[in-house]
Amino acid sequence: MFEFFNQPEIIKIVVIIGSMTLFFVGLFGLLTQKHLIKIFMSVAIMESGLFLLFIGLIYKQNALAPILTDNQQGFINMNDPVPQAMILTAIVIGMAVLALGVSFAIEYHKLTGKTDIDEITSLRN
Amino acid sequence: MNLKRDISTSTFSGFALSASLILTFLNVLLNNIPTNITRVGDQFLKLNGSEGVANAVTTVVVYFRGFDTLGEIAVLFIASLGIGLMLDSNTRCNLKADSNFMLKTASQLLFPIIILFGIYVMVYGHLSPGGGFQGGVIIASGVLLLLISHKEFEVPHSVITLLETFAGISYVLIGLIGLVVLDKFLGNFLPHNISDMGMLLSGGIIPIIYIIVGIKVGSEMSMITQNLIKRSDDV
Amino acid sequence: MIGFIIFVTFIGIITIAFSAIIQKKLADSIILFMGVGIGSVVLFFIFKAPDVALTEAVIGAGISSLIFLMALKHLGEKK
Amino acid sequence: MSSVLFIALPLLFGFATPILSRFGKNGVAFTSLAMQLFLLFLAFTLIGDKPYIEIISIAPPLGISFVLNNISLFFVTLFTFLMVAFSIYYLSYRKTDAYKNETKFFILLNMLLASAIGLVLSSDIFNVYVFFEIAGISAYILTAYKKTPSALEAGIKYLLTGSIASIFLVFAIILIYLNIGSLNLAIIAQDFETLPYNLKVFISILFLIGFGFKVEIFPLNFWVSDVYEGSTALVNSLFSGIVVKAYLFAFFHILYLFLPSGEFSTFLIYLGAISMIIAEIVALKQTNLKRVFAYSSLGQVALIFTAFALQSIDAIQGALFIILAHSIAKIVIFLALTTIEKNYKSLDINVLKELNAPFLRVVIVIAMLSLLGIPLFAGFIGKFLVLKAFAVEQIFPILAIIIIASLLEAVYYFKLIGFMFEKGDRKDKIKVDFTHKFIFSLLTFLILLVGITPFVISGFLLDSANVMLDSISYIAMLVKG
Repeated sequence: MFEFFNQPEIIKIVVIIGSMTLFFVGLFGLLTQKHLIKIFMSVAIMESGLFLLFIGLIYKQNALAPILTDNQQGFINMNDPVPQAMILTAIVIGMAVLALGVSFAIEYHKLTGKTDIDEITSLRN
Repeated sequence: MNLKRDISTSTFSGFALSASLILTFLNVLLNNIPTNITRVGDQFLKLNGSEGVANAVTTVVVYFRGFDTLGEIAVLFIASLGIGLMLDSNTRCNLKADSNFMLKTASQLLFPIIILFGIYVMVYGHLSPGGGFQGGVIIASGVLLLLISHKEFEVPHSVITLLETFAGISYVLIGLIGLVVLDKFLGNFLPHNISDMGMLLSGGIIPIIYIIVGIKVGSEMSMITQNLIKRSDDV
Repeated sequence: MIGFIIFVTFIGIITIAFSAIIQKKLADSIILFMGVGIGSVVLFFIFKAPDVALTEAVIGAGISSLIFLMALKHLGEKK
Repeated sequence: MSSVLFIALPLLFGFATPILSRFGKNGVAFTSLAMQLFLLFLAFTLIGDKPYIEIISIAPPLGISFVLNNISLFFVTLFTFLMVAFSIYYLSYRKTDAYKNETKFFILLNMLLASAIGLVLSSDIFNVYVFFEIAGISAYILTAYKKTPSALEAGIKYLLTGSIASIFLVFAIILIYLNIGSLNLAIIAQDFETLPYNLKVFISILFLIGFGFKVEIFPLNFWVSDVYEGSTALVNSLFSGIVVKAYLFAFFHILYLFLPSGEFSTFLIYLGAISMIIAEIVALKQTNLKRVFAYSSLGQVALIFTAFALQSIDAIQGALFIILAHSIAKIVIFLALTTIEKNYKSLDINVLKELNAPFLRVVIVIAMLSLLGIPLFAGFIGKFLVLKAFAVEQIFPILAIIIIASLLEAVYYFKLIGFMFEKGDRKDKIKVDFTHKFIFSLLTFLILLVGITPFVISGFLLDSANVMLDSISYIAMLVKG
């Protein structure tokens, strides 16, 4: 049974279905939840689903982490470093936007006492 | 509790909408599982040796895709500025409960260790996993520990401003020096021999830039945590 | 073996994420969200991406949860 | 050298501002203006007779490149000019009611400038995403800057839609990298044709959703009017003049490279036409001036979108004319609204009935006539060229929609003009100070200049349109490095 999961294709399918389900969980939260914290949390979960998809599909089972250690001869047989660099950037940017959004929400709550996304409608006419 | 209201139509329609979207996504993705094509990353790995940096991710982050990192720092800078603007108030008030003696002593003991670890992660970013972002955030978490345990503690604002300004300016200036010397922005104008690979002093400007990034990230994150924790109208 | 670990971790993350979303109490939901971050760290580590794993550990599981906790402190449980 | 300077200098200035502010508040304001003037000067020196091409790259062809050619030079000059005009206006505005924490305001302005220029210059898809985020974050904070409940509400809405947009954009980028293996626009453009059909459609739709929020296209533009109403009129001038235009250019620049033309562009043409007509219809019943001009902005942006989607030289040249005219007219209108709001404390539509400022009235009327596309004003030539292009391509439904939308636009503009010249009680006279008069006169002069003598710039715009449509030489140039 363990061998079945070790096949590269199966790993890829597991990664695709798993990360897309995580994305779906975030999307579901975004569509149904009302509290601002939950909304931001859903966005964060969607993002992490995407990151897992990317890193998981780049993963080669018998390749190494892209860092040269003492008993290696050169940069051969390694995982692709570019997605890792991109995801590193994307994680930091996502966190910055999240923190900014939370600070908006805190200030808005202080002024009006509302935290429900359905109540934030004073501008609509 | 009204079950009928809780599982409302909006929940159901949200579920149906996202499920159908995901089925489409899965359909497309599972039918087109990317095969092993040669990617830019493999070419980068070949080039990587010439910069003399053991951690290939660091080379990509700092050197090949250096403009992304500059942009990322700008994002953090603006976000920290915005959070400071939103949560700023002249009369800062502190957490209500005073922490006990044990917590205070323990955090005083731990704080230097965390800072040291952060600096280690930052300085060895070109040799081992880690680097400026991670080290900077670890330092900020040390500051967070002090902020929680010592209610009178406050991040020295002027020092932080000085640090982040210094880091930001020197990042752009190093890039411009590279432009002047080597005719490419963020060009590696310091000596970077392949034989030095694995040493602390290797890789030319790459570790220096990562340390600068670390200083910048550390100071921004410290300000963000302080602004989030200390507010005038604390509940 | 490694494939099975990936499979199980994915199932764990999805379960935790879903319960974080539908949880009524916000504090519980934030703690569960931290679990999503930790699960992602494990997966990133398995996928041979130690840099991303370290970043996710300090940011995804660490600072993000702190931000949510602070938001909870200011916004409060009840809407 | 210079194309990096356009991004590096505003960034450097933004990073250095906390130190500069130690030398007094005026110091930051004036150095910021001086820096922008220097950039404008630099841009003008590059506009010459022969096409200008410059590439700056790190480790070509793998790393990030910036391409400064005719079309990006046009946008860089436009953005820098608008920012200079804004800064001059603000320099006088701040004497009486400056924004709180002014240094932060200047940092945001310069970051916005840098990111808009970056979106235009960058030729790497992930780098485009990074600038997309910088522009977004600066815009969110500028929206919520005043910290009033409505400003914060607008900020929250903007931030949420923006982060959803960026998720879809990241998804598209991830799929592109997984299947093509590069982030360089040229290499992606070469290989994009070879992808399986459904994957191509999927990526295009993800991409359209990601950028669709930002270019304010129909199903995804529900947030725009709220954001315009919540933020101040001063900041709206930047949103309408700079931010949308940068996103529009980045979107179509990438689209031209990936999908030269075909059914997707037909779909985009109709999408643009639908959003144009809806925006103009909704604008008719608005009662807040900021909302009226938000919807008018949506209509104009949709017109530009439709014209760009046609992918013909005439349409692109027309779209560039409309971009020029619309940016200048909108910055005039929103700055004038700022002056009105400062004096009368209201921006209800009825405030125009009591407006007592002959100079401002003339300026607003000229800007509105230009937006409408009346001959002898800057908007005319653009609309004419776009209509001509659609007539040549024989897509008559779109032709009809554009004309109907213009008529609807005329209805509410003439309603506003009627309000302005109605006889009745007038409030106190607004005193427009010299700097504001200067900047308004300069901008309206430009509108008239472009309107009466379009040939001073049409050659340059035609070259730009050619460069923008010619994806083959762009790809060749980038691959060569």
